[in-house]
Amino acid sequence: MSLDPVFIAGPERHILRQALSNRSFLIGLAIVALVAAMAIVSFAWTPQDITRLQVSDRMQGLSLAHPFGTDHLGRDILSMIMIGARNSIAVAILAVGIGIGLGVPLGCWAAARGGWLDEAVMRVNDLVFAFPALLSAVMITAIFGPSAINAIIAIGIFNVPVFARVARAGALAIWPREYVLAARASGKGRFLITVEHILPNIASVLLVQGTIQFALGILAEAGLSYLGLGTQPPMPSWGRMLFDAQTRMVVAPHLALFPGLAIVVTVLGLNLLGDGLRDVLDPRVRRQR
Amino acid sequence: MIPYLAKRLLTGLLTLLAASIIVFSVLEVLPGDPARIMLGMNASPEALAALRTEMGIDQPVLARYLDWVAGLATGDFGRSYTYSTPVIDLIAERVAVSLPLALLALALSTLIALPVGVYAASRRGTLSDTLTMGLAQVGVAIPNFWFAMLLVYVFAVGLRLVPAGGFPGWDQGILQGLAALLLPAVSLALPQAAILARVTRSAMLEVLGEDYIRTARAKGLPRRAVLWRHALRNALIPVLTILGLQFAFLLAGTIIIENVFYLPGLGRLVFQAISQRDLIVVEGVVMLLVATVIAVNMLVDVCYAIADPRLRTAR
Amino acid sequence: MSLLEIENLSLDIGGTPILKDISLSIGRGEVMGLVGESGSGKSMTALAVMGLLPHAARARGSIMFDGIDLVAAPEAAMCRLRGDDLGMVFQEPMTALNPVKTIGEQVAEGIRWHTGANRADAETRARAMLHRVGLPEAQFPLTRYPHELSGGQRQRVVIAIACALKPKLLIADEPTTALDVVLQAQILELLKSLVAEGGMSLLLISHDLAVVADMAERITIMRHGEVMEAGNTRQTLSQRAHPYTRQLAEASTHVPHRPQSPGQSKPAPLLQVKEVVRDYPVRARRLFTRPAPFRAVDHVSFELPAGRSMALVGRSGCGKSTLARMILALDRPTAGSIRFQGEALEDKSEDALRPHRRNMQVVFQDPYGSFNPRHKVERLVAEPLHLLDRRPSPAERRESVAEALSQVGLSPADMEKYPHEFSGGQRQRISIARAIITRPKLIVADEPVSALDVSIRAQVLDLFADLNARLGVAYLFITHDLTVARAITDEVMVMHAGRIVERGPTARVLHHPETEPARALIDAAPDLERALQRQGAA
Amino acid sequence: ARTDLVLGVVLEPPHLDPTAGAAAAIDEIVYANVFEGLTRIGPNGEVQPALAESWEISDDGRTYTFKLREGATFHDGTSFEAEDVKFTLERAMADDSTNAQKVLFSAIESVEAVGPVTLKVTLEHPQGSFLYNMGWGDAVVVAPETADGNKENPVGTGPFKFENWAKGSSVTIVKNPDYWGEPVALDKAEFRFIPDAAAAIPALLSGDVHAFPMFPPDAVTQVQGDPRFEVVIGATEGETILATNNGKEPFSNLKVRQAIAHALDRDEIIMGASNGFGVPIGSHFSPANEAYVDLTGTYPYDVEKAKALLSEAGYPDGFSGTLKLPPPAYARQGGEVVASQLREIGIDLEIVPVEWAQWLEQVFTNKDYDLTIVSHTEPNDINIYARDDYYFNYDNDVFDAVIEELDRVSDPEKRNELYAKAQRIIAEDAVNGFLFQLPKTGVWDAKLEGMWENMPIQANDLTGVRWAE
Ligand code: HEM
Ligand SMILES: Nc1ncnc2c1ncn2[C@@H]1O[C@H](COP(=O)(O)OP(=O)(O)OP(=O)(O)O)[C@@H](O)[C@H]1O
Ligand SMILES: Nc1ncnc2c1ncn2[C@@H]1O[C@H](COP(=O)(O)OP(=O)(O)OP(=O)(O)O)[C@@H](O)[C@H]1O
Ligand SMILES: [Mg+2]
Ligand SMILES: [Mg+2]
Repeated sequence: MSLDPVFIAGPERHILRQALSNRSFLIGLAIVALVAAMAIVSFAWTPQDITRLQVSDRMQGLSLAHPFGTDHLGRDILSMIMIGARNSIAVAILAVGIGIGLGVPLGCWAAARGGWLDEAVMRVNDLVFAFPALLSAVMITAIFGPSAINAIIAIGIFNVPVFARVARAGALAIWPREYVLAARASGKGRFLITVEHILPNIASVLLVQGTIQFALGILAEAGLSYLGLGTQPPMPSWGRMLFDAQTRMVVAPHLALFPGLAIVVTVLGLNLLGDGLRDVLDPRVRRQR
Repeated sequence: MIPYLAKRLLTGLLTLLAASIIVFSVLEVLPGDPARIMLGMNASPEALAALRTEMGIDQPVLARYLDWVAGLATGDFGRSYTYSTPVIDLIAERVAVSLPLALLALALSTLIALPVGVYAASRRGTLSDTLTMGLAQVGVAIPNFWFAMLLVYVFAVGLRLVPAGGFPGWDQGILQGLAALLLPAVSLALPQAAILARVTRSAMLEVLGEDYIRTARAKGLPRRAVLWRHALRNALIPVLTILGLQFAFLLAGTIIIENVFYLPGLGRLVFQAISQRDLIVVEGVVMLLVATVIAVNMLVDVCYAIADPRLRTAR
Repeated sequence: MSLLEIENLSLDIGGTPILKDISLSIGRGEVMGLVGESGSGKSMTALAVMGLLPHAARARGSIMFDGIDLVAAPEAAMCRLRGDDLGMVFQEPMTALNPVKTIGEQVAEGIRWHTGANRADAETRARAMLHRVGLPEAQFPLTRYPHELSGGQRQRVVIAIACALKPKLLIADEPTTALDVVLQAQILELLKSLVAEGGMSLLLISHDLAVVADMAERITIMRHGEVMEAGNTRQTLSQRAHPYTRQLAEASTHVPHRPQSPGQSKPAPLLQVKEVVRDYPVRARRLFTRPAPFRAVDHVSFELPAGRSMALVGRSGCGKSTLARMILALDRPTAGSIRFQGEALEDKSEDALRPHRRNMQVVFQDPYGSFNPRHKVERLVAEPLHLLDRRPSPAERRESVAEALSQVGLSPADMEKYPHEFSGGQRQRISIARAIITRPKLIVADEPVSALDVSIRAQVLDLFADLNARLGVAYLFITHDLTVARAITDEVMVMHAGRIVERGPTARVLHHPETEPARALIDAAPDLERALQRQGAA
Repeated sequence: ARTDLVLGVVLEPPHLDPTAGAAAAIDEIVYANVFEGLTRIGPNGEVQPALAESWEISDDGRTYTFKLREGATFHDGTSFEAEDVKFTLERAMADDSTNAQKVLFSAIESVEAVGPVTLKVTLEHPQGSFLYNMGWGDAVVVAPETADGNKENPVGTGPFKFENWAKGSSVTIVKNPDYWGEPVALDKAEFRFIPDAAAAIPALLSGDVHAFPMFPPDAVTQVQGDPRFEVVIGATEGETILATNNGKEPFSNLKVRQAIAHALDRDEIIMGASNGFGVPIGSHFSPANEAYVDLTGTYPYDVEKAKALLSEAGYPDGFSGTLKLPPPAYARQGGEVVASQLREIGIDLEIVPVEWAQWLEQVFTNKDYDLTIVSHTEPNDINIYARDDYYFNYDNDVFDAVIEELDRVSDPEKRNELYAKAQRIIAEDAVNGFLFQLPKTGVWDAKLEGMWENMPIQANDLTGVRWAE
């Protein structure tokens, strides 16, 4: 990879070189890129159109036509996994998006204002944390009905306090830095300082946390779908496929094998990527979980 | 320490109160009429009305909320709509499964993770470190229900070593009970152990880089003594946080595992109660779990103070 | 034969050479000073002796200690030596002790390990040792935890650990750098007496020539991983035969040339501080009683005329930085008033403060922490331009930045660089450039040179003096280092426990201190000339 | 031979009183085992005597005189008498009754205990199904002393006594030594609740559970051919239908409904929904019933014809709608197949999975739906098509008249004819998509005898079950 040095000056160039020599990062990146590519390709092409069922072809083993076999309704499992990747990624990204979109401003705000506001935000955070996440997801889906959207909301809500905490902790560590004092001496207000000084310096921590939450989101989506509370048919999802496979595991173990591996590999990839990023961006930051 | 705990207790109670409002109002908007569900499709309107009066769900919302909270405070969780037994009895029966399961899983994951984490940290960069941490990385990525499926097929169906599921009840003997909880506990524990091992290792590495480790070595202590006497206790502090989080997670997160192994635990109870609109049971269980999370967090804080003398006086 | 004989020691870490052919020897009972600027390899030399080098380090050459080659010795043999025959005191007292063990345990641990003494015996010995370093059991029971001690007290515990078994060689790696001058003097005194009574040899590492000159019979000067010069301390430092030695010695006694001392005529006061108080709330230890707040600044009043340079000196924690933050309107006083150019600051809103901020800038201690690492120099230096009423165009902005950079002796081309591409001294220049870009009337400088090596410190002080002369900026210099105060200020204020206890012209206060705190500060301050004189007398 | 049995059932009952709840899970445990009624439903859906030894029907068909068993006792030791039956029926009919099937008793005018073992029931009008009705679980006889406690501690007259209910886990019943009739072979039976299809397989394979009267059809393939187990595919009373909102455009259009009927390939649906088990049906009637008429050929699978009908109806490009699917596998999986098949003729269905609670509220109560898939498991329930306000929104006077007549006629031959007529009417009207009869995929230990093959009523009658030597 050759990059124009004009664009990457300063610390970034250094980081990129480090990243490209970090084993975790590279393996993680490769896996994630593969899964993402699979998801993107699935929009344009899948080996089989899975909306047309061929029930007579059900539960076939591995073959050239169906490299991963077919499921109980005769759908091509490879195609389902490809589309399922799209679904998993979308749910996880949106859930992380909700977490970042609400949590980071909240955390930064709490850190910038301090005092009772900080206290209040953190208490609300504790309140959300006190609810067992999965249970709350079950309740949320019970109210609004099971669907991918509600899974996103359910997972997203519980991402908010995670990011709020990380952002607040990061911001609190930056606020007493001398360059923030210098910026204040230059008459900059809390908002401007947050945007110019705080956010760029906690971005790497947030990025690392983002990949962790992304991986957790994929696991959570799989779990919810497995319980029948997440993505709904006919949209395939990895968790749902595992649920369907479970009753057929003795006769057709491949039904459970491939979706399970898809989850493991994707989550593994994201975790490796996160680890790598953390090593590269912020070797001193302890893992925030 | 004491004022700190008192403050924690107070905020804990407030959190609980806020939680009770949230839980109650969330369940208020749940679609579905519990009476209709009990009596089925062909029930007559009179029968429905009679049942609603019997269950007390024709009262105004506020009255029911106050009634409920007052009940909670005195340990009266109300009566299940569907089972028509006191909710507290239902919960007690289920806790007898969920709590031992969560504890067993926690014990397993701790017993596996701590030595592995310390070992890996002490041989940082060696092949065995890379291998164990690679394995842990995979362990973190495995969904526990999938792992459970695999375990059932290997150990229960294939080798017939343990029951495939179900729970005989503690009155059938402690051993039988433990045997039934073994696979569920393992499938819950292993992914958790993977996380814990990673946290332990990185906490150990962090601590091993501290100045006081160098001081200890400068005293002439050999590596092993430095590792166990100086590093581990400091590394325990972040590990404790994760342990606390995990217990709450395990207790609630057994829903899936209880489904895979059809264990009559809290998770199954609440899952079933939600689908049957047995709201009072849902409310009771959720409040119990929230209270547990809060209590465990406080316990973790106390453990912090024991592990870290700075907190004993500083706060 | 010498106790320690280092010969041709070379070291590389991950392929980067760190030490090149170091040779050094210490006789029994001798004090050897090791000086050099930051990064010159002093600590690595010490760690090589202790066998505590970082993982990736590879050492070649020989280190003979009492007949044993430490480079080749196996770990088990090193464990027997460390803590018994070899003791080491580290730089950072705040982190060198295990926070979860009592000080008694930490001192006794080495004793038990090496002598096999039982718990009670080891504790008795530990108690005696702690008593010896000035921590008598009556006030400091063995069950204290490190966080219950101050920095100086912790450093005493570290020394107690290192000296518990009367090592043959004690290595002290910058044992006082993190402490204020008064504490530094006490700790050095303690080391000196321990060495004297135990017949130990001491390898004292420092970047401060004055400290070494006072303590050491022989000195080794390092630079870039090489030994520049070694020999008798007094001779070496008074003859200054080696050019690097000369450079170091001159830099540490450097006094900037200040063209004209402002006359006695009193210009209008720029800054008026009246009866300022700042309280910090103290966390409750008991449930229902609110503890009295901690008073960090206690009824401070003074005036600073325009164009003058004033020093604020005092021991660590006496409230200097707190006062500075209030003057800069970054913090509000609990009581009292601060007037800048005749207008009260303490009750103004952020917006109303803007015109004043333009005339009042700040330079901080830490050349690394004072810049956002993600911004380029241009953006960093231009930050205060935000205060101008009219937003400058990009071209104007670059022009101002270029000018400010040339004022501090940097090239305008440096605008395109990131702060990490500069050395510590250059960074401090950038920091000053940022402070002068709005042409302020007052610069508050909080320990602006204490993190810099002596030679760089001299350059930065010159720059301050020069700017004062050329631009007529007034300074409030916060420092605990009296040489800085002496070098570039007209007036000195001595602060103690939140109060200003003494104030007067610099020369007067430094030579004839009137109050106890001022005298303590001045007596404790290391001074190369004085030290050399004393060595000569001895 | 062994005398204990562990039976896997899908659902845990909310309580154990069959006269106070609709849940089939109650009957699946206590019916015929713990509780008995005047009559009982036999293995093939026939009415058999139970606590009523015999009966006489007056000529106008309005008075039934039952001769009751002598010597029968309740499990608490009290004797069974006509007063108990009178109490039972009057309790079920009362205004504040919480009996879920009050309609079963709606024809009763009065009940009279003529003697200890003689009971006279007078009806307001003749009711052909009265004896059948008295065989329902909702009509079992309870004792006045214990009726209120039956939810927790059921006390009946049956061959088994309730022993223990481990909530969330299992119910255990044990042999009643004082039973009036032929003693049962089992000493103890445990009903274990295994809601998850996936959990059923390991439970069976590992020998934890001996029998699943309703094994998940999807899982049957896993044990077929295994000599340890017997797999018996029987019939239930569950007509699985693509229920259609006849009151809503465009489904109110007969041509549209016919088009849908032509577009459904039942074999493929059965394959997808229940693993190939289940008998195709063409109307709302159980093939196991002697009055059954095979109407599956009324609208044969024919995509072209379906498209043509759709064009005729004014929808040449099809239309879109929703398909609400309740939780059971037959609905969720069958729904995917149905949606795929209807897409072939241009009907684009959005699948909306719903929980039972939502299904009851949205579909059943508020009739807010286009299509749904559900299995109607009540026996002999074709009369629902005559109900006003039923969720199909179907109204046909001719059909209503047939059902009305059925109520008055008790001659079996005549009744069968009327049933046939009723089946034809709704088949031709294509009221719903008639898919298949839900199979009873029973799987049990090969050494077990006497398990019911079919499920004419939702019950697990263990009276004849024994282990082979
Ligand atoms: C509402 C959505 C959920 C949220 C916000 C959530 C959040 C979290 C968080 C913060 C953790 C880390 C805590 C710890 O490590 O102790 C975690 C761990 C975990 N969660 Fe969830 N969770 C959700 C639902 C689920 C579901 C439905 C599953 C189903 C399988 C699940 C499976 C896991 C697993 C296996 C872990 C172990 C951690 C790992 O693999 O890194 N979560 N979850
Ligand atoms: N763990 C390490 N890995 C790689 N390089 C290191 C490591 N520790 C120190 N160095 C490098 O070794 C060189 C010498 O470091 P050393 O700590 O001995 O300097 P020093 O003279 O003690 O400086 P200071 O006065 O700042 O303590 C420096 O250039 C430093 O960057
Ligand atoms: N935010 C705060 N909350 C409570 N106490 C504080 C706070 N900031 C400073 N203090 C206390 O106020 C006192 C004065 O602190 P300050 O930072 O002004 O000292 P200083 O003279 O600048 O010391 P140093 O030379 O070490 O920088 C110290 O005892 C410090 O512990
Ligand atoms: Mg050093
Ligand atoms: Mg300060």
